Amino acid sequence: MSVLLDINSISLSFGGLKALSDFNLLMNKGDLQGLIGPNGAGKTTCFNVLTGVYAPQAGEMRLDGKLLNGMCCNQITRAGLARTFQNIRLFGNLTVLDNVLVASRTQIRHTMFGTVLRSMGHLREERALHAEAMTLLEVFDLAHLAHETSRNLPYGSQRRLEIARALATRPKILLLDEPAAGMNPQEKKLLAELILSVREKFHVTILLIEHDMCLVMSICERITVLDHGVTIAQGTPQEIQCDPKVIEAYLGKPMESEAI
Amino acid sequence: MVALLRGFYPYAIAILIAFVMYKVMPVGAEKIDLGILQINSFFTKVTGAIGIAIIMAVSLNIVNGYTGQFSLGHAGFMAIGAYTSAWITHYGSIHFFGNANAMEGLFTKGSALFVASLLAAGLVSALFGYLVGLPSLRLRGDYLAIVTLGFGEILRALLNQTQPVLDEFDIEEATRGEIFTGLGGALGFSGVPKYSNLFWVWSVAIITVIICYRLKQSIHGKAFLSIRENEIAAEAMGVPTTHYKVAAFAIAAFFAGVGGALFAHTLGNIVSPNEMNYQRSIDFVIMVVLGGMGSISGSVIAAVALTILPESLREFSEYRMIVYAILLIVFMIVRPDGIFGIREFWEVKWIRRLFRRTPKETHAP
Amino acid sequence: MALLEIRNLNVHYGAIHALQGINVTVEQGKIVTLLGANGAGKSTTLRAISGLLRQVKGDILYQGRSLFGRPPHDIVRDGIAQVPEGRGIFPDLSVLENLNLGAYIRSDKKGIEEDRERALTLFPRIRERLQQKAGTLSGGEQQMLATARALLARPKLLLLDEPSLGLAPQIVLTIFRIIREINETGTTILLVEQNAHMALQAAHYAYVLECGRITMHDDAKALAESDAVKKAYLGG
Amino acid sequence: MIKLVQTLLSSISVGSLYALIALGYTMVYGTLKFINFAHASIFMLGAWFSAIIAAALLANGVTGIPAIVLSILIVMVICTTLGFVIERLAYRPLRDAPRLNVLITAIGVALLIENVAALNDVKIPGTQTTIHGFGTQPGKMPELLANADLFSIPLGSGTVVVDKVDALILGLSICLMIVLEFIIYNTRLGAAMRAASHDARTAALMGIPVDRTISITFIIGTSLAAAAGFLYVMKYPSINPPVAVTWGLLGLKAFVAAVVGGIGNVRGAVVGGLLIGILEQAGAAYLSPHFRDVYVFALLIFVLLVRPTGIFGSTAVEKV
Amino acid sequence: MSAAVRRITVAAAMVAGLAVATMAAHAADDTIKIGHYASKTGPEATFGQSSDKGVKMAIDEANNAGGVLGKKLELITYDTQGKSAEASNAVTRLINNDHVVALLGEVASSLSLAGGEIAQANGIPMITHASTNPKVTQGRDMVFRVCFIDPFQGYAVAKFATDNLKAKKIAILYDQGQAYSVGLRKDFSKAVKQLGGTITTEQSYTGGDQDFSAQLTTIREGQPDAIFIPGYYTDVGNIALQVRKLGITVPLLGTDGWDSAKLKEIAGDALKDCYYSNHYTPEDPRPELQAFIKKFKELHNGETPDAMAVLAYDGANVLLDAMKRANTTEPKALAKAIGETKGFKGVTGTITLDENRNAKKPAVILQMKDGEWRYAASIAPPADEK
Repeated sequence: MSVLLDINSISLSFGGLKALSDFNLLMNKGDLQGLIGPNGAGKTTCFNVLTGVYAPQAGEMRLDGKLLNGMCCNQITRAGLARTFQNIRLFGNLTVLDNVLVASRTQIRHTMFGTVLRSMGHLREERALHAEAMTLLEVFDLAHLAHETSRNLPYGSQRRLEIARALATRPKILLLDEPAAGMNPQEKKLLAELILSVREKFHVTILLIEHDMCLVMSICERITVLDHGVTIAQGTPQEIQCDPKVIEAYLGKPMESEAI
Repeated sequence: MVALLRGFYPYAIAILIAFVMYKVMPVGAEKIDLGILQINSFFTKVTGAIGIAIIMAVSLNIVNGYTGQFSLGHAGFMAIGAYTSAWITHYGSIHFFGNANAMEGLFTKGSALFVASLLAAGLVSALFGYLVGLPSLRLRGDYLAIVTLGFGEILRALLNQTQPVLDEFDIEEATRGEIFTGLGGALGFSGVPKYSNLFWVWSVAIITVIICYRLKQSIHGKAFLSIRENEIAAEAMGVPTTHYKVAAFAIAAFFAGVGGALFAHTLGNIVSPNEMNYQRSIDFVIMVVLGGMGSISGSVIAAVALTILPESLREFSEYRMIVYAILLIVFMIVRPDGIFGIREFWEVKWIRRLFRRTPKETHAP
Repeated sequence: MALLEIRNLNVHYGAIHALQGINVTVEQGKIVTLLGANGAGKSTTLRAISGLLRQVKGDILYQGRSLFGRPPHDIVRDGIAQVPEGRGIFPDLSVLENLNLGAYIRSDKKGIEEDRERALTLFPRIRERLQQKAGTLSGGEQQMLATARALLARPKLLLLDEPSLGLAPQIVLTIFRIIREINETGTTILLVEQNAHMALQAAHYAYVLECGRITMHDDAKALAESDAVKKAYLGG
Repeated sequence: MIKLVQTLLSSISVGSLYALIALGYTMVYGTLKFINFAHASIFMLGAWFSAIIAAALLANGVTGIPAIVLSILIVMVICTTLGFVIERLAYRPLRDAPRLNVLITAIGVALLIENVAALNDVKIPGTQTTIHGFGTQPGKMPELLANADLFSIPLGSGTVVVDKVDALILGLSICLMIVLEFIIYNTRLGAAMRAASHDARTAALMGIPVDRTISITFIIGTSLAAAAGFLYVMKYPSINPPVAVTWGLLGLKAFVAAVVGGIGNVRGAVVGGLLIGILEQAGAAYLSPHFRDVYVFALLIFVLLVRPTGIFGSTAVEKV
Repeated sequence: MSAAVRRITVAAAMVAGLAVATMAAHAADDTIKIGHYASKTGPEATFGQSSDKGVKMAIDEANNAGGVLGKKLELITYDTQGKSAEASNAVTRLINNDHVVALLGEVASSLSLAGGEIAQANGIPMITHASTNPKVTQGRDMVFRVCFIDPFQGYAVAKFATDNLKAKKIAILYDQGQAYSVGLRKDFSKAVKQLGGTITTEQSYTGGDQDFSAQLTTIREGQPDAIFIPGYYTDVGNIALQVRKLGITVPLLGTDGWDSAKLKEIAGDALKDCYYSNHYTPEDPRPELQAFIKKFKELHNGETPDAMAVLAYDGANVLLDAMKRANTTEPKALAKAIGETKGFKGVTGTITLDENRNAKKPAVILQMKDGEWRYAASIAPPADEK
């Protein structure tokens, strides 16, 4: 087992508000970890720091030994870290296939001149990436919708497409931001299976933000719990479920009755 | 090798079509009698104007349609191309051939110079496009529109200050500075040799359309479109958005520059700073908006229609802008993506229904 | 008669079926709490009540009259004030201006004056900062300001969306104490909370939302003692 | 010395006009978040209507101060009504649309106003009605203030002239700005406007009728444009025809003033307007009059690149 | 790709069909067609509208007199909107669609340049009545004009200023965006220097500007004896008002761009004792002119014709005269006949075309006196001028 992602005491604050303090995370190749916490705990901020939207004020992030600090979003993605979004951000007017193709741009070597001249490189790469994209869609059960405008897809399919699109960048690590939000239990069950199979098929390491505890508890090997930007617990699902600090963070502290 | 040829073959067809147009369409007093219609050289002139409008609208679509930025300075790039090429052919002709008179015919000795000037026009314009595109990294939407507009106005003020165009007699005693700034000032660059004809205009127009279409269909093109759809997601999918945004400006400016060069060398056109103002830019914006932001065929159709209609409705020229204005407003409320939206017209469902074609998918490559 | 009655409320966000036919009854003079994990549809319910959502099916009856099809500012006039999630204070306006905006719908100067005094007595920390820009307040103070502001509308029904969000425990305690005080003056409260313990201690009865459905509905005490809530939050 | 003083005087006079126009831009941008290209067109209408109304008043024997007050009021009412109609028909349907669409609509509205105003007498076919546009000829604002010189000060070799119109512009501009400042910062309506511009949704929860508040903001901006149009033709009685590029250019420069001052900020618009006035006048007087527009647009590009929020603006962070 | 090509072809065919439907050409018949292009709309609309009146009058008169060469005349007028691209389209259409035998028009030099280029290429003679830029006829043997050219106009005003007004120090304020203005400024300043005067400063504005205080303040510093403003009347009104506001009392000098009733209306007293050079004055007692003015007033509600209308009338008549002399409408012969025009008694004066196809005519200087433009002097072309 080799360390793939090494996040070392990352901190970030907006104005006076500490959004993330001294955040540490280690992920080995092939891990499936969860990141949970109540609303406003700093989970999405953590993703945004990882993907280069915000620059951390302290700490280091390394992917496969390579320092990620100072890179901008697209460089980080090309370094092997792809994400999905809490509020779906598809390219709404593009077709399903095109959405995936945009992401596969990270693989192409030919320039725009090649495109304009239809060079060998262009033809070969475009063909290969088209085929690859279709395979990917097949896996996500979207192949029959390949030429549909992505905006018109049903919600569940849009969620799946986001994951497929992220995978098309050929990431080493996949960050999923609330993939189950808005899904019904049936869909959630399928999603859980899908996440597991994605890990198998594409050999990716997955970090998952999710509110649905059932889902997180059932598929994640390790869970990190954030509250107010502070890591309050790290461990296996069982450990987390019993951790009083976690329960307190979620359910609140029982009030002393005289306080009222 | 075969594949390489395949890449070129649409361009060859484009040049062939343009050549046929050039040969068939009448110039001067000739005309083609088709019974109800007599095609004469006025028809030819309008066809040329259409070609240039297509170049301008399709290229503007790369910025305003593909990447969803907003440029109101397209006429500025057109002016840069027009002046660059006019300068090269005018002074070049004097230098090489002794005079700057217009040359008839397709392959005259000046044609090589003309082609070189077209390329130079495109490149200089692209350079400016790159510079104007740089602010797009920090600005978006309406701020960018204002900057591009400001660029056009600055350009206009500067061009107004240039010196008179020198002819072969003046040039003997002129200094280098005078030759360099001899762009005609407010009167415009007059006396440009008239190399431009249907062959050149339509070769460039069709090639522009092919290039823009190929770009759009390719993965590079999807990267452009992804920026317009959702910039944050595009960035997260590894698309270097800044690179593409500036590239869009540079590519669009390249074609606008070439379009301007063709415009400058057309018989009866005067390149003057005051006619390259933002109102002309708005004309192109109208074409792109009505045709469909991101739709090449839409831009082409809009360019054709909006060039022909004012000619055929010359008596109603007072109302032309009123109609455009109302169309703009109504479209933005009812159909904000233009007639065809991001699609080409044969991809649009209601058109397909109209033609009752079997919905066969044709996807490049 | 119940003050507010939500009947078979359905909300769609595009393709998401966010609320799937929920029924909630808020009795006059009570604190009712709506519990549930993130994304369960709690805030959506509040937004539907205050008229911020358009694509809504079902019915919401307030004092026996339907609230549907009425613009938000009209609903406020009827006596429903909301403290939105994330507090929704206007950072560039001064604290006093923020407070006065709460009384936007009223024109009885004297009454407003009195209510402001009362609100400031409830939240003495706000009083010290009346002239400051609201954006410079701490999170807890902002929450207090937002609550005080809502009170200035003199609401019959106060909707509170996650008042404890992102606040230190000590301040949460204060806020909940004040919520009780507000209720004791006769204002009905619909409280949306993640902090189940706090909410259940404060409320009279509660609903638990899961994935857009009401899964539990009981007396607050009963729910506080059962394990079901924990399950709803933490799964397993 | 005399040149300096004179330049400064004209800078202030021109600058306060820019400021007045800029206020309208800044208000609309503050609440609706788009450049109201039609603002310059309303300004143009204000100018033209002023001339027509002033002429009508003079013909009926109303002169002097009453004529000024009356015509400015009537012009403001006309333009405000028009602004209301524009907002209702063109902008309100686009409240939730992308900003770019609104921007294009605004361009459309501007084109529409200009070109309709530029029509000559048009007979509507089938009826007896004729539409009288302003045509393509320059117009003339009748003189409302006789003996225009307020005072002149001998200075060195010449005299510095201050005339009544400049004083009127400055005075009225300051008045309008104070009124606006009062409305925005000291009234219920102003608080509602600021609230709606910051967060329309929460503002609605306060019981603020957001749509109406935005309309009122728009209308106030429009009335300022009308007032500016009136003052403008008082100063420059020869009025350019409606389609002249001048109007658009003037509007753009006023917008630049708003951006330089910090968009959405009333004080910023005033400072920006004065700054543009000084830049333009001093540039033309001391550098070269050829590049008057260049100075302004160069300043714009500089400001946008160095401090996109302008002098008084605050930064906004985009959420992911 | 081939599918796309096919579709594009189909689209092109559809579009071509549309074009065909909308641009059917006029059928030929047995009238003599004369084309006129003018800016009837756009910023210089007065010029076009006045020209239109003048040309129409000349053609109507000829038709009432039985036509020319036994045929009736047909006038076809197209609007140029003051844009060169529109002008060149209009001219191409007049020549190729409407088959006119000759062209009349434009006022603005840049538009005449555009139109002249096409007239020249198609071998159709063209007479511009009011474009004064020398470039318009340069190197184009099909393009003629019936007015004087800018170098002469600049000379005329300079001569008047130095001789009649005894002005030695003159400031210039010109429109940097108008070729007309830029050209005159050069010609004028050259002439002033030749005549022993000095130019204190050359300031510029852009057409449509409303505020000139910076330039005028600079001009005031130089304490000139007169200010030369070779601009269009649209801007001169504001300039004159601001000049007086700044306490400058020296006379303003202008050129034929000032010629519009609007100017007087706008600037009024500010123009007192100012001068401009023009092609004619309505005060000129010559009977042919007075007859023309009388008739013009009858036709247009008592409106006094401006220079554009008079020149347009002359231009059309020069063409008709040449047609009669050539006794054909064949373009080459017609052009030759136009070029040979000598001593033609036009209403603006006697017109003789020189070897550069320009008219040699005196310029009239008008002065604002008692609220009217009055004849002040007449400046003849210098004998040695080319």
